[in-house]
Amino acid sequence: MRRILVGLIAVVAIIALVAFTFILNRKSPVQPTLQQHAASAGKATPAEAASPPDDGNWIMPAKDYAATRFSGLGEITQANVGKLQVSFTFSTGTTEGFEAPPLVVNNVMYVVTPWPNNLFALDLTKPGAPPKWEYKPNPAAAAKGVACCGPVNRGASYWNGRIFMNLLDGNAVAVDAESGKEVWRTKLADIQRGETITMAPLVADGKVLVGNSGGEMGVRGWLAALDADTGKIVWKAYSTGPDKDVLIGPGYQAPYQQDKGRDLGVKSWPPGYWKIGGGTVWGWVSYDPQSKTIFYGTSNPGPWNQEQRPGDNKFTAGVFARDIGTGQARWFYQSTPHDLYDHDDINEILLVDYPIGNGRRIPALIRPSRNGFFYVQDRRTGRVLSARPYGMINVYKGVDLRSGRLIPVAGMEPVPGRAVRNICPASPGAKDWNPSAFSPVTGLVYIPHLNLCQDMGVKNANYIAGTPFVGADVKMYAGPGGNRGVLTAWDPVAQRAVFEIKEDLPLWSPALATAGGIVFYGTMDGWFKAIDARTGKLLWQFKTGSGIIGQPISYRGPDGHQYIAVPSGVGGWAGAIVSAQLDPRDPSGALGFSNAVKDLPKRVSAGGTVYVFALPK
Amino acid sequence: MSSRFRNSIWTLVSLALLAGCDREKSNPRGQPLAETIPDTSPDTVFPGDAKPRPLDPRAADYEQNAFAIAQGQQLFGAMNCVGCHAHGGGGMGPALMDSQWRYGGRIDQIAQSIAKGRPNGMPAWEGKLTDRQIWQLAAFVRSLSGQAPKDAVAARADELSNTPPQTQTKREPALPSDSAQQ
Amino acid sequence: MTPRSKGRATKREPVLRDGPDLTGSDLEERLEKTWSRPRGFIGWLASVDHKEIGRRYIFTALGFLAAAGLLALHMRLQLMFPDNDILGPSAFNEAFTMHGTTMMFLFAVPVMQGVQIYLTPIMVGTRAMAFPRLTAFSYYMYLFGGLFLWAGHFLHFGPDNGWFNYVPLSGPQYGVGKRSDAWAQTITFTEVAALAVAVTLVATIFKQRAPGMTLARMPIFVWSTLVTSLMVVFSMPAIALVSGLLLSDRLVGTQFFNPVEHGDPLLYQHLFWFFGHPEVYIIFLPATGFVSEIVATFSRRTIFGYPIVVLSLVGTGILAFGLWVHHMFATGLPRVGYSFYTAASMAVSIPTGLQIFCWIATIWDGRPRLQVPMLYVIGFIVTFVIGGLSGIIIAAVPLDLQVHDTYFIVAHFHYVLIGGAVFPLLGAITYWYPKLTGRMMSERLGNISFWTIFLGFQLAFFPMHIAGLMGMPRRVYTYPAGMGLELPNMLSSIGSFVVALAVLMFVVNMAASFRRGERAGPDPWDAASLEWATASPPPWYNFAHIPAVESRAPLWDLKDDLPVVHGLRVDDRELLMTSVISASPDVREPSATPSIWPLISAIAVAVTFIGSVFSPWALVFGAAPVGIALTAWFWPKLPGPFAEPQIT
Amino acid sequence: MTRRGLIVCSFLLCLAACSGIQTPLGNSGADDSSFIRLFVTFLVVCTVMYLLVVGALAGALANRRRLLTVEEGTHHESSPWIRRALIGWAALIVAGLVGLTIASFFTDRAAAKRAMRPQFTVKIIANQWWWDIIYTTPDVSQAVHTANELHLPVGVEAEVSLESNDVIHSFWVPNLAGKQDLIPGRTTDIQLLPTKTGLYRGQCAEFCGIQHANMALAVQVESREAFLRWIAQQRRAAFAPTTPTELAGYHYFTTHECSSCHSIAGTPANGQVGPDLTHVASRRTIAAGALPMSSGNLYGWVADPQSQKPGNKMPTIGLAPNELHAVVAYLQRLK
Repeated sequence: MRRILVGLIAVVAIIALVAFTFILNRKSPVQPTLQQHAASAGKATPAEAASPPDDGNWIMPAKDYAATRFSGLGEITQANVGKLQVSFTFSTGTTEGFEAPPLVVNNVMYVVTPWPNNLFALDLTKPGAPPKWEYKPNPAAAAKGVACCGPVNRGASYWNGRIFMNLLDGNAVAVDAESGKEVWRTKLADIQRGETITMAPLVADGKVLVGNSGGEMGVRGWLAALDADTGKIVWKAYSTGPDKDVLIGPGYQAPYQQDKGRDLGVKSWPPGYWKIGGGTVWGWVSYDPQSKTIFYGTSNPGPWNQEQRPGDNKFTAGVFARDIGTGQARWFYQSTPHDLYDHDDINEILLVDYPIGNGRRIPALIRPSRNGFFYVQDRRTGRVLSARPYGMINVYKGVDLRSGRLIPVAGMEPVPGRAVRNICPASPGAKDWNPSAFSPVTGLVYIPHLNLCQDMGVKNANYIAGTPFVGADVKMYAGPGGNRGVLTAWDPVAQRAVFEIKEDLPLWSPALATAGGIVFYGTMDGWFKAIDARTGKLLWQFKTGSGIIGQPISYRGPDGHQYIAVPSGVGGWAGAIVSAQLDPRDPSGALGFSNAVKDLPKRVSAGGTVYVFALPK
Repeated sequence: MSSRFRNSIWTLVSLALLAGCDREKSNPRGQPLAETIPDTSPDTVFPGDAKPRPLDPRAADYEQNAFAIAQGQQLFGAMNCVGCHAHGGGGMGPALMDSQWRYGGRIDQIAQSIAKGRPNGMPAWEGKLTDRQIWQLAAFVRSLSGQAPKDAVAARADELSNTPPQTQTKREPALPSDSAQQ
Repeated sequence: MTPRSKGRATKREPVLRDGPDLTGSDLEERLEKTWSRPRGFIGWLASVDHKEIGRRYIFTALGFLAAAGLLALHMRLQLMFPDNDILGPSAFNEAFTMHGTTMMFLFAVPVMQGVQIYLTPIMVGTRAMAFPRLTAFSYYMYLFGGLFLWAGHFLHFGPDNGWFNYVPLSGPQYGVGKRSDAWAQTITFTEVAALAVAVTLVATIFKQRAPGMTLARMPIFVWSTLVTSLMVVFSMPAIALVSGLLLSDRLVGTQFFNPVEHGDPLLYQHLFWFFGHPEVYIIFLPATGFVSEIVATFSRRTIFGYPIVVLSLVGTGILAFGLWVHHMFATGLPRVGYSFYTAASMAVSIPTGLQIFCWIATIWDGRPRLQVPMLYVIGFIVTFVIGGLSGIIIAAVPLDLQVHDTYFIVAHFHYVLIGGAVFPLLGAITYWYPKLTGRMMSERLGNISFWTIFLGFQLAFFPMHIAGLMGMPRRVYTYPAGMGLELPNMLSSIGSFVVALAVLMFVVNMAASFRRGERAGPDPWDAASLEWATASPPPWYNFAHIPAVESRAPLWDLKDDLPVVHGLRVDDRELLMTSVISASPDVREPSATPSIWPLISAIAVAVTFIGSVFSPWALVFGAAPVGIALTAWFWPKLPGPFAEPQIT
Repeated sequence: MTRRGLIVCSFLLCLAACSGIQTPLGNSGADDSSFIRLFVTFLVVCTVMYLLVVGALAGALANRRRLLTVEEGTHHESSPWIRRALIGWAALIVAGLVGLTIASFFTDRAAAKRAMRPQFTVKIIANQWWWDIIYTTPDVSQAVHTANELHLPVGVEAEVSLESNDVIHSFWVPNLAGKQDLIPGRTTDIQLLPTKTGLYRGQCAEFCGIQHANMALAVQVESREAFLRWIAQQRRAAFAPTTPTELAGYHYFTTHECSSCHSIAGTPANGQVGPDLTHVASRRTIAAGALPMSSGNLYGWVADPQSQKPGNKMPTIGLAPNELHAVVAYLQRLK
C-alpha cells in the first residue's frame, strides 16, 4: 500500500514541477518562439528573417520587414484590456489626415505629422512625455495643390540612429534621432509635374526606399533607393517605359506569359502615354533579408478613362520583386491589366512561410489587394497559388490561375458617353492603403476594409502638367448591406473569412495585432476599438477627439509595461470632406468619395492628436 | 379700351421681354484684344480708410451672359478644374459652391485667383489661358454658388448627374466684399 | 339670366321658331339679332363666330408666311455667292430655324385649320362650330404662341438649332440661354391650339351635318378636314411630350436625353418624327380637299370615283403614322428594320397616286374652264408629282444615305409643301374669296401671279436638286467656291425673288379686290356644295333655314327649290344635331354665346406657359388664374322656359 | 415643254460628267457606284411615271369642250374605259413601287454583305466643328492620331467606327459612300471601299451648331504603298525645331496657351481638347477644311481664328508679332 502512496506523491511532485516551470516560463521573456508554436498547427508564419522577436520598440510603420504589424508584447490580454486608460496625449497642432504611426525607439516617441510634416521627439521617461526637440522641414505649401488624396504622410522609419521621412513637396530627409538636426535632404519629385511623396520610406540594407505619388496627375511612377548615409540615389526604377528604365535585365523571370516580353512598358501603351501613365509607388514596401529582395506594388495607370489608354498598360497595378542592391527586377505580376476603375496595387505585402500540405512550407507572400482578391503568391517566382475575393466584387469573375490573368466581367468597362452603374468594389477598392495586421498566434490576417460601390462616367482627359489628369466622374455609395466598412479576420491557408465585423463608416485605419490576443483598430468617427483576436468580440473602446485613420502601435515603456499609441486626425481621401471642408451637396466631391460619406461632417471634426493608453498602475 | 391703357400695356410687355435681350449675346469676337485681368486685391483690411478698387465694369457682360457661362462650364471640364474642385464641392481644391472665399468671391477676384494662382496650390493660368477664357471661367465659378441669373445657367450637363440643377440652386448669401462694391 | 319662377307658373311667352309662318326679312332680322355679337372692341374680342375666327386664323397665318418668307429671302441672299458674309453664322442659323418653325407651326397647319374652320360649318349646312368658345380660345393660343416666338427672335433669344431642334444640341449643355426653351414653348402653344381646333372640327362634322347629308354625300373637302383633324388628335401629343421632356431637361435638370445617364438622343428623334411625318400630311390632305372641290366645280361635274378619293384620304391618314423612321435612316438603327420603312414610305404614295388619277379623270370627262383656281390645280399636279417622285427616291435607304440632309431634300419638301399645299391654298383663296368678301378677285392679275409663282418656283427649287446632288448639305450658312455649287445657288436665289414677287402680286390682288372687285352673288362659280347656297359673305347665322341634302351635288340637283328644315328657335342660339352616319335629325342643342372668357383664359394660360420658361414656379402660381378663367368660361347659363319641340 | 426638256437634259448631262470632289455622283467608292446605279434606275422609272401623269393631264385639258352653260345631268356617268384605266393605273403604280423597293432592298443587302470583311479599322470622334481621327491597330503602341484628314488605301475595305464627344454630327464623304450619324453615347460604323484614287472632301451633314458649315475633312485615297509611306511618316514623333525662330515657336507653343489644348507627339504638349498637331504641316487644310493649308492662311488663322471661323472654340490669343512668326515657323516645321 505504501509503495502506491510513494508513487502517487512522486507523480504529483513531477506534475507540480512541470506546472511550475511552465508557469515560470509563461512569465519568462524567452517563450517558445511563436513560429514553432504555430508551425505545428499548420498555420502560416511570418518569414523568419524578416520578423525578429519583439524588442518592445516600434522602429518602422510595418513593425518589421515582413509587415506583420504584430506586437509580441502580451501584457494586455482579453482579461485586462477592459481597464485600459489614457496614459498621456500629444496634440500636433495640425488638422490634416493623420495617417503616420508614432515610432518608439529607446524610450523616445517620434511623431510625424501630415503637412507641414513636422517631426516631434517625446521623452517617454518623463511624466506626460514632454517633447525633447522638434524638426520643422517647411515643405512647399503649393504641394497641397497637387496632393490628390489629402496632404498626408504615412510615417517615418528609424535606422541606425537616424529618422528617415519624406516631405509632401518631394524631398526625402534624414534626421539625427538624438539631436533632431537634419543630416541630409534629397529632392526626388517635382511638384510642377504634379509629383508629391506621401509614402513611409523603408530602410534596409543601408538603403532608403522612396517612391512618388501622383497617379491622378499624369505622373510617371518610380521607386528610388538612396544611400542611408549620404542620401545619394543608388538606383531608380521606373514603373513604365523601356526595360532599361524599369531595370528589367537578364535576372527578370516573369511568372506568366502576360508579363513576358521586351519593352512592355512602352508596347502596352498608345504612343507617348507611358510618359504620363501613372504606376506611382505610394504604398508599402516589404523586404526579405534572406533573399535580399524587396516587394512593392505600383499604382493605377493614368488617366482613369480606360478608353484613352488601350493595351495592358504595363507595369501599373502590379507587384514588383527587386534585388535591393541593384534594383534589378526579379519578377513582376500584374494583378489588374488595363485597370478600369483606379484599382492601384500598392497595398501591404506580408512575407510568410506558407504551408502547402504534407508539412512542406514555401516562402510566400500574402496580400489583400485593392481589386478585392486576397493573393497568395510564391515569393521566389511570383506564381499565384490562390486568389479569393475577401470583399463584394461584381466587376471581376476571378483570377485564372493558369494564365494569372484577372478575368473582368464584360459590359462593365466605362466608355465615354455612357455611365456604368453599381461597380463593386468602388475606386478605393475592397481595401485602400490602410494595411492589415497578421497574428501568428491565431494565423489570421485582420483586414480593415471597405464595402463601397460606385457609378462611373468617363470622358476624354486633357493633359496639362501639374493639373489633374483623370477624365472620370464618380459617385460612390455604400455597398450591399448598407455598411460602408468591414473588419474581416481572414484565414490565409483556408482562404476564407473566419469572422467579419460590419462598421457603419468606411474603415480607413490600419490594424494592430498583439500577442495578448487583441486586435486594435479605429473608426472614422473616432472610436478606438479592441476586439478579441479569436472571436472578434468587442472588448473595449474609447472615443478619441477626431476620426482615426492612423496606425495604432504597441511598445514597452520605460516602466516595462505595454503601452498602446494611436494617432487621431480624420482626413485622407475618405475624410477629405471634413479635413478640407468640402460641400456635401456635390456628390462628385473628392473624386466621388463625398457621396459615400455625406454624413461624416456632422459626426466628426478635424484634429491631430496622439493618444497613448496603458493598464492602470 | 382707352389708348393710354393700351400703350402702357404695350410698353410694359416690351420692357419685360427686353430685359432678357443681352443675356444671349454670343459675341465670338470678344472684347478688344487687349483684354487684361485687373490686379484687384483679396478681401482684406484697407488701412487709412482707403477704398478697395470698385468692381470692373466688364464684370456684368460676363456674369449675366449665358454664352460666357456656358463657355466657362466647358473650360471648367476641359482645363481639369473638375479634377480639384469637382462640380463645386471641392476635393484637392476648396469648395466653390458655398459662401466661403479665402481670396474674395467677387468675379474679378476669382479671375485673379485663376490668373495669378494662390499659394496653397492653385495653379497660375496666366499665359496658359487667354484672359477672355479666364473671365468666362470666373463667370461659371460665380454661377456655382447661384450668383448668376437663373435664366442664364444650364440646369445640367451631359455627364454623370451630380449637383442639384443650377437653375434651382439657392443664391449663397452675398459676402461683405461682394455687396460692398456691387 | 331669366328670373327663376317663384312657385306659381308664370305665363311663358311663346317660343319663336323659324317655320312656314316666320320667313323672309322678319326671320332674318330676328336671327341677325340672336346670332350677331356685341359691338366694339370687347365684342370683337369676344366673338365666337366661326367665320370671324376663320378669317383671323387665315390673316395671321399669311402674316407669318410673309415674315418667314422675308427670312427665306435673306437666306437666299447669303447663299447667292460662295463665302458670302451678308448673314453671319449665328444670324443665318436663327434665320433658317425661324423660317422652318414659323412655316411649319405658325403658317401651314394654322392656315389650313383656319380655312377649315371657316368653310366646314357652311359646307355641312349648320350655323356654328360644335364648341365655338373653344375655337376662339384656340386662335388666341395660336396668336400668343406666334408672338412669343417672334418676340424671342427680336430679343435675341430666338431658337437657332433647326425647326426640329435635335438634342443634345438643344439640350441644357449645348443649347445656351433661352433659345430652345422659346422653341419648345411655342410648340406647346401651337399644339394646344391645333388640338382644340381638331376636336371642334370632328364634332361639327360628325354631329351637325345638314339632314340627309350622309357620310357618302359629304363634300370631299369635309372628308379631308375630318381625316386631317383625326391625324392632329393622334400626332400632336407626341410633339407635346417631346417638347415637355426637353423643357424639363433644360429647366429642372431631368435626364431624359442625357446619354451618360442612359437617356437617349434618339428617343427625341423618334418622338419628334412620329409627329413630324403626320404633320406634313396634316398640311397636304386639306390641299387635296381644295383640289377636289375646285376640280369638280371647274370641270362642271362631280369628282370621278368619289369612294376611291375618300378611301385614299383615309389610307393616307393611316399610313402616314407608319413611316417616320425614314427621317432617321442615317442614325445607325438596324438596317433590315429600315427596309420596312422604305416599303411603308413607298406604299403611302399609292393612295395619292389614285387621287391624282381621279382628278385627271374628272377633268377628262368634264368640261374644264381654265380659270385661276383651275390653273393652280394644274400647277399643283405638275409640281407636286415631281415632289412625290423625289420622295420615292429618298424613301430608298441607299439613296437616302447619300441625299439625306442635303439640298435634294430641301428641294423635295419644298415641292411637296409649296407645290402640294401652297398652290392649292392660293387656288382655294381665289375660289372662296367671293364667298368670304362678296367680291371676285381679278382674273387677269390672278393669271399673271399664277404663271409668275409657277415658273419662279421651278427656277427657285429645281436647281436645289442639283445642288444637293453636287454635295451641298442643309443648313450651311456658306459653301466654298469650286464645288460646282455656284450656278444652282444663284438660280435658286433669283427664283426665290420671283416667287416673292408673285406672292406680293397675289396679296395686292386680294387687297384690291376687297374694295374694287367685281360683285359676286351667292354662287359666282355655279358650284355644287352648300356654301354657295347662302349669301356672300354669309350672314351671322349662315342659313335662314337649315337646308336638307339628298345628293352629293345639292345645288346642281335642286338648283332653286333646296328643301329646308324648320323648327329651330329664333330667339336663342340653337343648332340641329344629326346622327353620325345617316345625318337624320336627332336633337336641338343650344350653342354658346360670345364671351370674353376664352381670351382671358388664353391670356392666363399664355402667362403661365411663358412664365414657366423662366421659372417652374410660374406653373404653380399660374394655375390659379387659369382655373378662375376656365370656371367663368364654363359658368352654366340657366336654360330658359322650354316649349315642346315642334318639327313641321 | 421646251423649258422642261432643257432642265431634264442639263440634269442628265451633269450626271454623266460630274467629277466634283464632294458629290454623290463622284463614283469613286463601291457604295457610291451602287448609289448611282440605283439612282438612275429610280430616275428612269419616276420620269416615265411623271410623263404619264403630265401626258394624261395634257390630254384631259386638250379635249375639253367649251360648254359654259350647265345642261341637264351635269354629273353624268364617266366613260367606261376610264374605270379600266384606273385599275390599270393602280396596278402600274403598285408594280413600279414594288420593283423599286426590291431593287433598293437588294442594293442595301449587297452593301451590308460586303461590309462583313473589313481589312482595317479607323476610329473617328466628332467634336464641335472638327474631326479627331485615330488609326487603331492591334498593336496599340503603333496607333496613329491625326485630325481632319483621312487617308485610305484604294481597294481596301475600311471599317470606320464613329463616336461623338458632344452633339450629333454626320460623317459624309459622298464620293465614297452614304452618310452615317455620330451620336453621343452610341458607337455607329460605316464601311468605305474606295475604288478610285484621288482627293475627295467630306462634310458634316447633321446640323451641329454655329460652325456646322465649316466642319469638313479631306479624304485622300491613294495606292497601298503611298498609304503605308504616309502611315509610317505619321508614326514618327514631331520634327525638332532647327532655326532659332522655330525654337522660340517651340518654346512658346509648349509653355503657353497652345499646349493647353493641342498635343505634339515627342514634346511636353499633350492637350487633348484640340486637334493633334504632330504633323499639321503635312495636312491639306486648316481648321477642318475651312482654309486650304498655306503660310498666309496659317498666319491668319493663328493670329485671329475668330474672324476666320467665328464662334469656334479656338480663342484669339492676341500674339505679339514676333511670337506669331515664331509659332507659325514652328508649325510649318511639323511636316
